[in-house]
Amino acid sequence: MARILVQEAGFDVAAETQALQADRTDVGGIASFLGVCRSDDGLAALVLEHYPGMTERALAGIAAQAEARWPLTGCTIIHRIGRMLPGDPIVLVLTASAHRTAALESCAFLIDWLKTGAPFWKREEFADGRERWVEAKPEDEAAAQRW
Amino acid sequence: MARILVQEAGFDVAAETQALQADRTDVGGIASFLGVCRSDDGLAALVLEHYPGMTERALAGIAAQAEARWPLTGCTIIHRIGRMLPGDPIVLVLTASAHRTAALESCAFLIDWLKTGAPFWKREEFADGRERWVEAKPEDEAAAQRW
Amino acid sequence: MKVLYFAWVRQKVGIAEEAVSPPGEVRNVGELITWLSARSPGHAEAFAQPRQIRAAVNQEFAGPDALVAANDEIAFFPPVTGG
Amino acid sequence: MKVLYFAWVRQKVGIAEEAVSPPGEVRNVGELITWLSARSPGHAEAFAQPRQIRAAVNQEFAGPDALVAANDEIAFFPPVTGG
Repeated sequence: MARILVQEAGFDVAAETQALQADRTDVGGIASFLGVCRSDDGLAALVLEHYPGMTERALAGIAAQAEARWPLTGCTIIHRIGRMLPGDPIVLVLTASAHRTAALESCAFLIDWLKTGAPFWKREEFADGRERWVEAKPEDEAAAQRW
Repeated sequence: MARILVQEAGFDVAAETQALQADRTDVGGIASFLGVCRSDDGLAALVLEHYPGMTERALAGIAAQAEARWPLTGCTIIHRIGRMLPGDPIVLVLTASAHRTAALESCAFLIDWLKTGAPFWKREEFADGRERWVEAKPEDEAAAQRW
Repeated sequence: MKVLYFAWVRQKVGIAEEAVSPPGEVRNVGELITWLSARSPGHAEAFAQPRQIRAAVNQEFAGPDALVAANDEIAFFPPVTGG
Repeated sequence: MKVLYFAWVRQKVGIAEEAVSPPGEVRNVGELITWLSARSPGHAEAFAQPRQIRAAVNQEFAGPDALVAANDEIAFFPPVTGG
Protein backbone atom coordinates (compact mmCIF):
# COMPACT_ATOMS: atom_id res chain seq x y z
CA MET A 1 0.00 0.00 0.00
CA ALA A 2 1.35 3.34 -0.99
CA ARG A 3 1.72 6.19 1.47
CA ILE A 4 -0.37 9.10 0.12
CA LEU A 5 -0.43 12.52 1.73
CA VAL A 6 -2.08 15.75 0.60
CA GLN A 7 -1.11 18.49 3.01
CA GLU A 8 -0.27 22.15 3.47
CA ALA A 9 2.82 21.36 5.50
CA GLY A 10 6.22 20.67 4.00
CA PHE A 11 7.84 17.24 4.15
CA ASP A 12 11.11 15.65 5.21
CA VAL A 13 12.74 13.97 2.19
CA ALA A 14 15.31 12.14 4.32
CA ALA A 15 12.73 10.78 6.76
CA GLU A 16 10.46 9.67 3.91
CA THR A 17 13.39 7.95 2.17
CA GLN A 18 14.41 6.26 5.41
CA ALA A 19 10.85 5.06 6.03
CA LEU A 20 10.94 3.03 2.79
CA GLN A 21 13.93 1.09 4.10
CA ALA A 22 12.85 0.67 7.72
CA ASP A 23 13.20 -2.92 8.95
CA ARG A 24 13.84 -4.38 5.54
CA THR A 25 16.94 -5.27 3.53
CA ASP A 26 15.31 -6.22 0.23
CA VAL A 27 15.35 -2.65 -1.10
CA GLY A 28 18.01 -2.19 -3.76
CA GLY A 29 17.08 1.23 -5.03
CA ILE A 30 14.93 4.22 -4.21
CA ALA A 31 14.04 6.65 -6.98
CA SER A 32 12.60 10.02 -6.17
CA PHE A 33 11.28 13.14 -7.78
CA LEU A 34 10.99 16.38 -5.89
CA GLY A 35 8.99 19.12 -7.59
CA VAL A 36 9.95 22.65 -6.59
CA CYS A 37 8.32 26.07 -7.10
CA ARG A 38 10.32 28.09 -9.65
CA SER A 39 10.35 31.88 -9.85
CA ASP A 40 9.72 32.21 -13.59
CA ASP A 41 8.73 35.62 -14.95
CA GLY A 42 8.69 37.36 -11.60
CA LEU A 43 6.51 34.81 -9.86
CA ALA A 44 5.89 35.78 -6.25
CA ALA A 45 3.84 32.78 -5.14
CA LEU A 46 2.06 29.70 -6.42
CA VAL A 47 -1.30 28.77 -4.89
CA LEU A 48 -2.30 25.13 -5.18
CA GLU A 49 -5.96 24.21 -5.01
CA HIS A 50 -7.32 20.66 -5.11
CA TYR A 51 -10.51 18.62 -4.93
CA PRO A 52 -10.54 17.13 -1.42
CA GLY A 53 -11.59 13.51 -1.50
CA MET A 54 -11.09 13.00 -5.21
CA THR A 55 -7.42 13.92 -4.93
CA GLU A 56 -6.67 11.17 -2.45
CA ARG A 57 -8.67 8.66 -4.53
CA ALA A 58 -6.88 9.66 -7.72
CA LEU A 59 -3.44 9.44 -6.11
CA ALA A 60 -4.24 6.07 -4.54
CA GLY A 61 -5.45 4.82 -7.91
CA ILE A 62 -2.31 5.99 -9.70
CA ALA A 63 -0.12 4.42 -7.00
CA ALA A 64 -2.04 1.14 -7.24
CA GLN A 65 -1.40 1.10 -10.98
CA ALA A 66 2.31 1.57 -10.38
CA GLU A 67 2.35 -1.18 -7.77
CA ALA A 68 0.55 -3.54 -10.16
CA ARG A 69 2.99 -2.80 -12.95
CA TRP A 70 6.34 -2.79 -11.15
CA PRO A 71 7.57 -4.96 -8.25
CA LEU A 72 7.76 -2.16 -5.70
CA THR A 73 8.65 -2.61 -2.05
CA GLY A 74 7.25 0.83 -1.27
CA CYS A 75 5.78 3.98 -2.76
CA THR A 76 5.19 7.43 -1.28
CA ILE A 77 3.40 10.39 -2.83
CA ILE A 78 3.18 13.68 -0.95
CA HIS A 79 1.55 16.67 -2.65
CA ARG A 80 1.31 20.01 -0.96
CA ILE A 81 -1.59 22.42 -1.29
CA GLY A 82 -1.91 26.09 -0.43
CA ARG A 83 0.58 28.87 -0.97
CA MET A 84 4.16 28.16 -2.07
CA LEU A 85 7.04 30.58 -2.50
CA PRO A 86 9.82 30.19 -5.06
CA GLY A 87 12.16 27.45 -3.86
CA ASP A 88 9.46 25.69 -1.83
CA PRO A 89 8.95 21.96 -2.37
CA ILE A 90 5.57 21.10 -3.93
CA VAL A 91 5.51 17.38 -4.54
CA LEU A 92 7.54 14.32 -3.61
CA VAL A 93 7.31 10.92 -5.30
CA LEU A 94 9.40 8.06 -3.92
CA THR A 95 9.48 4.51 -5.22
CA ALA A 96 11.50 1.64 -3.79
CA SER A 97 12.26 -1.72 -5.35
CA ALA A 98 14.81 -4.52 -5.30
CA HIS A 99 15.95 -3.31 -8.73
CA ARG A 100 16.71 0.12 -10.05
CA THR A 101 14.74 -0.08 -13.28
CA ALA A 102 11.46 -0.71 -11.46
CA ALA A 103 12.12 2.19 -9.10
CA LEU A 104 13.18 4.65 -11.82
CA GLU A 105 10.40 3.77 -14.26
CA SER A 106 7.61 3.78 -11.70
CA CYS A 107 8.77 7.12 -10.31
CA ALA A 108 8.66 8.72 -13.78
CA PHE A 109 5.28 7.07 -14.43
CA LEU A 110 3.83 8.41 -11.19
CA ILE A 111 4.91 12.01 -11.70
CA ASP A 112 3.77 11.96 -15.33
CA TRP A 113 0.32 10.65 -14.35
CA LEU A 114 0.05 12.87 -11.34
CA LYS A 115 0.43 15.89 -13.64
CA THR A 116 -2.54 14.87 -15.76
CA GLY A 117 -4.63 12.57 -13.58
CA ALA A 118 -4.94 14.21 -10.17
CA PRO A 119 -7.24 17.20 -9.49
CA PHE A 120 -4.77 19.95 -8.59
CA TRP A 121 -4.73 23.46 -10.04
CA LYS A 122 -2.01 26.06 -9.78
CA ARG A 123 -2.58 29.80 -9.66
CA GLU A 124 0.44 32.04 -10.15
CA GLU A 125 0.71 35.35 -8.32
CA PHE A 126 3.23 37.87 -9.62
CA ALA A 127 5.14 40.66 -7.92
CA ASP A 128 3.18 43.27 -9.91
CA GLY A 129 -0.16 41.97 -8.63
CA ARG A 130 -1.13 39.95 -11.70
CA GLU A 131 -2.65 36.53 -11.19
CA ARG A 132 -2.88 33.69 -13.69
CA TRP A 133 -4.12 30.12 -13.61
CA VAL A 134 -1.46 27.80 -14.99
CA GLU A 135 -2.62 26.18 -18.22
CA ALA A 136 -2.29 22.46 -18.81
CA LYS A 137 0.57 21.59 -21.15
CA PRO A 138 -0.01 19.31 -24.15
CA GLU A 139 3.42 17.76 -23.50
CA ASP A 140 2.27 16.66 -20.04
CA GLU A 141 -0.61 14.79 -21.62
CA ALA A 142 1.80 13.23 -24.12
CA ALA A 143 4.19 12.24 -21.31
CA ALA A 144 1.40 10.48 -19.44
CA GLN A 145 0.10 8.73 -22.55
CA ARG A 146 3.45 7.10 -23.33
CA TRP A 147 3.12 4.76 -20.35
CA MET B 1 30.04 21.34 -13.13
CA ALA B 2 28.83 18.20 -11.45
CA ARG B 3 29.68 17.38 -7.85
CA ILE B 4 31.49 14.00 -7.89
CA LEU B 5 32.51 12.18 -4.72
CA VAL B 6 34.03 8.73 -4.24
CA GLN B 7 34.29 8.05 -0.54
CA GLU B 8 34.09 5.48 2.22
CA ALA B 9 31.82 7.67 4.33
CA GLY B 10 28.05 7.74 3.99
CA PHE B 11 26.19 10.77 2.66
CA ASP B 12 23.32 13.03 3.63
CA VAL B 13 20.57 12.82 1.01
CA ALA B 14 18.69 15.83 2.40
CA ALA B 15 21.79 18.06 2.50
CA GLU B 16 22.79 17.03 -1.02
CA THR B 17 19.27 17.73 -2.28
CA GLN B 18 19.24 21.09 -0.55
CA ALA B 19 22.63 22.02 -2.01
CA LEU B 20 21.19 21.76 -5.53
CA GLN B 21 18.63 24.44 -4.66
CA ALA B 22 20.84 26.76 -2.64
CA ASP B 23 20.54 30.39 -3.70
CA ARG B 24 18.57 29.64 -6.84
CA THR B 25 14.90 29.56 -7.75
CA ASP B 26 15.15 28.21 -11.30
CA VAL B 27 15.08 24.57 -10.17
CA GLY B 28 11.72 22.96 -10.95
CA GLY B 29 12.56 19.36 -10.23
CA ILE B 30 15.19 17.18 -8.61
CA ALA B 31 15.34 13.51 -9.54
CA SER B 32 17.36 11.11 -7.49
CA PHE B 33 18.39 7.51 -7.31
CA LEU B 34 19.70 5.97 -4.12
CA GLY B 35 21.30 2.54 -4.48
CA VAL B 36 21.16 0.40 -1.35
CA CYS B 37 22.88 -2.84 -0.30
CA ARG B 38 20.38 -5.73 -0.32
CA SER B 39 20.73 -8.88 1.76
CA ASP B 40 20.06 -11.40 -1.01
CA ASP B 41 20.92 -15.05 -0.37
CA GLY B 42 22.30 -14.51 3.11
CA LEU B 43 24.63 -11.69 2.13
CA ALA B 44 26.58 -10.44 5.14
CA ALA B 45 28.53 -7.61 3.49
CA LEU B 46 29.39 -6.08 0.16
CA VAL B 47 32.93 -4.84 -0.42
CA LEU B 48 33.34 -2.19 -3.11
CA GLU B 49 36.71 -1.78 -4.77
CA HIS B 50 37.52 0.85 -7.38
CA TYR B 51 40.32 2.23 -9.53
CA PRO B 52 41.38 5.48 -7.85
CA GLY B 53 41.93 8.22 -10.36
CA MET B 54 40.12 6.52 -13.22
CA THR B 55 36.89 6.37 -11.22
CA GLU B 56 36.72 10.12 -10.74
CA ARG B 57 37.59 10.68 -14.41
CA ALA B 58 34.93 8.23 -15.56
CA LEU B 59 32.24 9.74 -13.33
CA ALA B 60 33.13 13.28 -14.40
CA GLY B 61 32.96 12.18 -18.04
CA ILE B 62 29.54 10.55 -17.58
CA ALA B 63 28.25 13.64 -15.75
CA ALA B 64 29.59 15.93 -18.50
CA GLN B 65 27.69 13.85 -21.07
CA ALA B 66 24.48 14.25 -19.06
CA GLU B 67 25.04 17.99 -18.73
CA ALA B 68 25.61 18.29 -22.47
CA ARG B 69 22.47 16.34 -23.25
CA TRP B 70 19.97 17.77 -20.77
CA PRO B 71 19.57 21.36 -19.47
CA LEU B 72 20.60 20.61 -15.90
CA THR B 73 20.98 23.20 -13.18
CA GLY B 74 22.97 20.74 -11.08
CA CYS B 75 24.18 17.16 -10.85
CA THR B 76 25.65 15.18 -7.96
CA ILE B 77 27.12 11.68 -7.99
CA ILE B 78 28.36 10.11 -4.77
CA HIS B 79 29.63 6.53 -4.84
CA ARG B 80 30.85 4.80 -1.73
CA ILE B 81 33.71 2.33 -1.58
CA GLY B 82 34.74 -0.16 1.08
CA ARG B 83 32.56 -2.42 3.17
CA MET B 84 28.75 -2.07 3.17
CA LEU B 85 26.20 -3.94 5.26
CA PRO B 86 22.66 -4.79 4.11
CA GLY B 87 20.59 -1.62 4.19
CA ASP B 88 23.60 0.67 3.75
CA PRO B 89 23.45 3.30 0.99
CA ILE B 90 25.97 2.70 -1.82
CA VAL B 91 25.38 5.31 -4.45
CA LEU B 92 23.46 8.55 -4.85
CA VAL B 93 22.69 10.27 -8.15
CA LEU B 94 20.88 13.62 -8.07
CA THR B 95 19.95 15.74 -11.08
CA ALA B 96 18.22 19.12 -10.99
CA SER B 97 16.59 21.00 -13.83
CA ALA B 98 13.91 23.56 -14.55
CA HIS B 99 11.79 20.72 -15.97
CA ARG B 100 11.04 17.26 -14.67
CA THR B 101 11.73 15.32 -17.85
CA ALA B 102 15.34 16.52 -18.01
CA ALA B 103 15.88 15.64 -14.36
CA LEU B 104 14.24 12.21 -14.56
CA GLU B 105 15.88 11.15 -17.82
CA SER B 106 19.36 12.31 -16.90
CA CYS B 107 19.15 10.58 -13.53
CA ALA B 108 18.25 7.26 -15.20
CA PHE B 109 20.98 7.82 -17.81
CA LEU B 110 23.60 8.45 -15.13
CA ILE B 111 22.83 5.40 -13.04
CA ASP B 112 22.65 3.19 -16.14
CA TRP B 113 26.03 4.40 -17.38
CA LEU B 114 27.58 4.35 -13.96
CA LYS B 115 26.80 0.62 -13.76
CA THR B 116 28.72 -0.13 -16.95
CA GLY B 117 31.15 2.74 -17.39
CA ALA B 118 32.81 3.37 -14.03
CA PRO B 119 35.53 1.10 -12.59
CA PHE B 120 33.87 -0.29 -9.47
CA TRP B 121 33.75 -3.96 -8.50
CA LYS B 122 31.59 -5.60 -5.84
CA ARG B 123 32.61 -8.61 -3.76
CA GLU B 124 29.87 -10.34 -1.78
CA GLU B 125 30.65 -11.90 1.59
CA PHE B 126 28.14 -14.38 2.96
CA ALA B 127 27.27 -15.41 6.50
CA ASP B 128 28.72 -18.89 5.89
CA GLY B 129 32.12 -17.50 4.92
CA ARG B 130 31.77 -17.79 1.14
CA GLU B 131 32.95 -14.90 -1.00
CA ARG B 132 31.96 -14.11 -4.56
CA TRP B 133 32.71 -11.34 -7.02
CA VAL B 134 29.49 -9.99 -8.47
CA GLU B 135 29.29 -10.69 -12.21
CA ALA B 136 28.33 -8.00 -14.68
CA LYS B 137 24.75 -8.34 -15.93
CA PRO B 138 24.00 -8.31 -19.67
CA GLU B 139 20.84 -6.29 -18.92
CA ASP B 140 22.98 -3.53 -17.38
CA GLU B 141 24.90 -3.27 -20.63
CA ALA B 142 21.61 -3.20 -22.55
CA ALA B 143 20.23 -0.50 -20.24
CA ALA B 144 23.27 1.70 -20.84
CA GLN B 145 23.20 1.15 -24.60
CA ARG B 146 19.62 2.38 -24.97
CA TRP B 147 20.67 5.96 -24.24
CA MET C 1 -27.39 16.69 -7.11
CA LYS C 2 -24.30 18.34 -5.66
CA VAL C 3 -22.22 20.42 -8.05
CA LEU C 4 -18.68 21.57 -7.23
CA TYR C 5 -16.53 24.11 -9.04
CA PHE C 6 -12.76 24.48 -8.90
CA ALA C 7 -10.07 26.94 -9.98
CA TRP C 8 -11.21 29.55 -12.53
CA VAL C 9 -14.48 27.74 -13.08
CA ARG C 10 -15.26 28.42 -9.42
CA GLN C 11 -14.14 32.04 -9.75
CA LYS C 12 -16.37 32.64 -12.79
CA VAL C 13 -19.42 30.86 -11.38
CA GLY C 14 -18.85 32.78 -8.15
CA ILE C 15 -19.53 29.90 -5.80
CA ALA C 16 -17.64 26.73 -4.87
CA GLU C 17 -20.61 24.44 -4.50
CA GLU C 18 -24.35 24.28 -5.01
CA ALA C 19 -27.21 21.81 -4.75
CA VAL C 20 -29.25 21.64 -7.96
CA SER C 21 -32.25 19.67 -9.19
CA PRO C 22 -32.15 19.65 -12.98
CA PRO C 23 -35.17 18.30 -14.89
CA GLY C 24 -35.29 14.68 -15.99
CA GLU C 25 -34.12 15.40 -19.54
CA VAL C 26 -30.69 16.37 -18.18
CA ARG C 27 -29.16 12.92 -18.35
CA ASN C 28 -25.46 13.45 -18.87
CA VAL C 29 -22.56 15.81 -18.13
CA GLY C 30 -22.90 17.68 -21.41
CA GLU C 31 -26.60 18.31 -20.88
CA LEU C 32 -25.90 19.37 -17.30
CA ILE C 33 -23.39 21.95 -18.57
CA THR C 34 -25.99 23.37 -20.93
CA TRP C 35 -28.59 23.51 -18.17
CA LEU C 36 -26.19 25.06 -15.61
CA SER C 37 -25.08 27.71 -18.15
CA ALA C 38 -28.55 29.25 -18.00
CA ARG C 39 -28.50 29.72 -14.23
CA SER C 40 -26.52 32.98 -14.12
CA PRO C 41 -24.18 35.15 -16.20
CA GLY C 42 -21.31 33.70 -14.11
CA HIS C 43 -22.32 30.15 -15.00
CA ALA C 44 -22.62 31.16 -18.64
CA GLU C 45 -19.15 32.66 -18.64
CA ALA C 46 -17.61 29.68 -16.85
CA PHE C 47 -19.03 27.23 -19.38
CA ALA C 48 -18.61 29.46 -22.45
CA GLN C 49 -15.76 27.31 -23.80
CA PRO C 50 -16.77 23.71 -23.11
CA ARG C 51 -13.44 22.42 -24.47
CA GLN C 52 -11.70 24.10 -21.52
CA ILE C 53 -13.91 22.30 -19.02
CA ARG C 54 -13.24 18.94 -17.40
CA ALA C 55 -15.68 17.08 -15.20
CA ALA C 56 -15.83 14.39 -12.56
CA VAL C 57 -18.83 12.31 -11.56
CA ASN C 58 -18.60 10.96 -8.04
CA GLN C 59 -14.90 11.85 -7.94
CA GLU C 60 -13.98 10.00 -11.16
CA PHE C 61 -13.05 11.88 -14.33
CA ALA C 62 -15.99 11.82 -16.74
CA GLY C 63 -16.64 12.86 -20.33
CA PRO C 64 -19.68 14.78 -21.65
CA ASP C 65 -21.59 11.54 -22.24
CA ALA C 66 -21.23 10.31 -18.67
CA LEU C 67 -24.61 9.88 -17.01
CA VAL C 68 -25.61 11.98 -14.02
CA ALA C 69 -28.23 11.10 -11.40
CA ALA C 70 -29.95 12.83 -8.51
CA ASN C 71 -27.57 11.72 -5.77
CA ASP C 72 -24.36 12.25 -7.72
CA GLU C 73 -21.53 14.61 -6.88
CA ILE C 74 -20.56 16.39 -10.09
CA ALA C 75 -17.48 18.62 -10.32
CA PHE C 76 -16.37 21.03 -13.05
CA PHE C 77 -12.86 22.40 -13.39
CA PRO C 78 -10.12 23.31 -15.88
CA PRO C 79 -7.58 20.71 -17.07
CA VAL C 80 -5.47 19.76 -14.06
CA THR C 81 -2.03 21.31 -13.47
CA GLY C 82 -0.57 19.67 -10.38
CA GLY C 83 2.73 17.96 -9.84
CA MET D 1 55.09 0.58 -18.04
CA LYS D 2 52.94 0.44 -14.95
CA VAL D 3 50.41 -2.40 -14.78
CA LEU D 4 47.52 -2.43 -12.29
CA TYR D 5 45.17 -5.27 -11.42
CA PHE D 6 41.75 -5.05 -9.80
CA ALA D 7 39.14 -7.35 -8.23
CA TRP D 8 39.63 -11.08 -8.98
CA VAL D 9 42.30 -10.31 -11.56
CA ARG D 10 44.36 -8.82 -8.74
CA GLN D 11 43.62 -11.78 -6.49
CA LYS D 12 44.74 -14.30 -9.13
CA VAL D 13 47.87 -12.40 -10.17
CA GLY D 14 48.65 -12.01 -6.48
CA ILE D 15 49.76 -8.38 -6.67
CA ALA D 16 47.94 -5.08 -7.20
CA GLU D 17 50.59 -3.35 -9.27
CA GLU D 18 53.90 -3.96 -11.02
CA ALA D 19 56.35 -2.16 -13.27
CA VAL D 20 57.13 -4.14 -16.41
CA SER D 21 59.29 -3.62 -19.51
CA PRO D 22 57.88 -5.80 -22.27
CA PRO D 23 59.90 -6.20 -25.51
CA GLY D 24 59.21 -3.95 -28.49
CA GLU D 25 56.99 -6.48 -30.27
CA VAL D 26 54.36 -6.04 -27.52
CA ARG D 27 52.49 -3.18 -29.14
CA ASN D 28 48.92 -3.48 -27.94
CA VAL D 29 46.73 -4.60 -25.02
CA GLY D 30 46.13 -8.06 -26.46
CA GLU D 31 49.84 -8.69 -26.95
CA LEU D 32 50.55 -7.38 -23.46
CA ILE D 33 48.07 -9.89 -22.02
CA THR D 34 49.85 -12.73 -23.82
CA TRP D 35 53.23 -11.51 -22.60
CA LEU D 36 52.06 -11.01 -18.99
CA SER D 37 50.46 -14.46 -18.92
CA ALA D 38 53.92 -16.02 -19.11
CA ARG D 39 55.23 -14.21 -16.04
CA SER D 40 53.78 -16.54 -13.37
CA PRO D 41 51.13 -19.23 -12.84
CA GLY D 42 49.03 -16.50 -11.16
CA HIS D 43 49.24 -14.28 -14.23
CA ALA D 44 48.40 -17.26 -16.43
CA GLU D 45 45.32 -18.05 -14.37
CA ALA D 46 44.16 -14.44 -14.27
CA PHE D 47 44.33 -14.13 -18.05
CA ALA D 48 43.15 -17.67 -18.85
CA GLN D 49 39.79 -16.38 -20.15
CA PRO D 50 40.55 -13.20 -22.08
CA ARG D 51 36.84 -12.57 -22.70
CA GLN D 52 36.39 -12.01 -18.95
CA ILE D 53 39.11 -9.34 -18.92
CA ARG D 54 38.64 -5.62 -19.45
CA ALA D 55 41.47 -3.13 -19.77
CA ALA D 56 42.18 0.57 -19.44
CA VAL D 57 45.09 2.48 -20.95
CA ASN D 58 45.93 5.65 -19.06
CA GLN D 59 42.60 5.42 -17.22
CA GLU D 60 40.43 5.12 -20.34
CA PHE D 61 38.68 1.86 -21.25
CA ALA D 62 40.61 0.16 -24.07
CA GLY D 63 40.10 -2.83 -26.34
CA PRO D 64 42.72 -5.49 -27.22
CA ASP D 65 43.93 -3.48 -30.21
CA ALA D 66 44.67 -0.34 -28.16
CA LEU D 67 48.35 0.58 -28.37
CA VAL D 68 50.54 0.51 -25.28
CA ALA D 69 53.79 2.44 -24.75
CA ALA D 70 56.56 2.53 -22.20
CA ASN D 71 55.17 5.30 -20.02
CA ASP D 72 51.56 4.12 -20.05
CA GLU D 73 49.49 3.04 -17.08
CA ILE D 74 47.68 -0.16 -18.08
CA ALA D 75 44.99 -1.72 -15.89
CA PHE D 76 43.30 -5.13 -16.11
CA PHE D 77 40.05 -6.02 -14.36
CA PRO D 78 36.74 -7.87 -14.72
CA PRO D 79 33.66 -6.18 -16.24
CA VAL D 80 32.62 -3.42 -13.84
CA THR D 81 29.79 -3.92 -11.33
CA GLY D 82 29.32 -0.64 -9.52
CA GLY D 83 26.23 1.44 -8.97
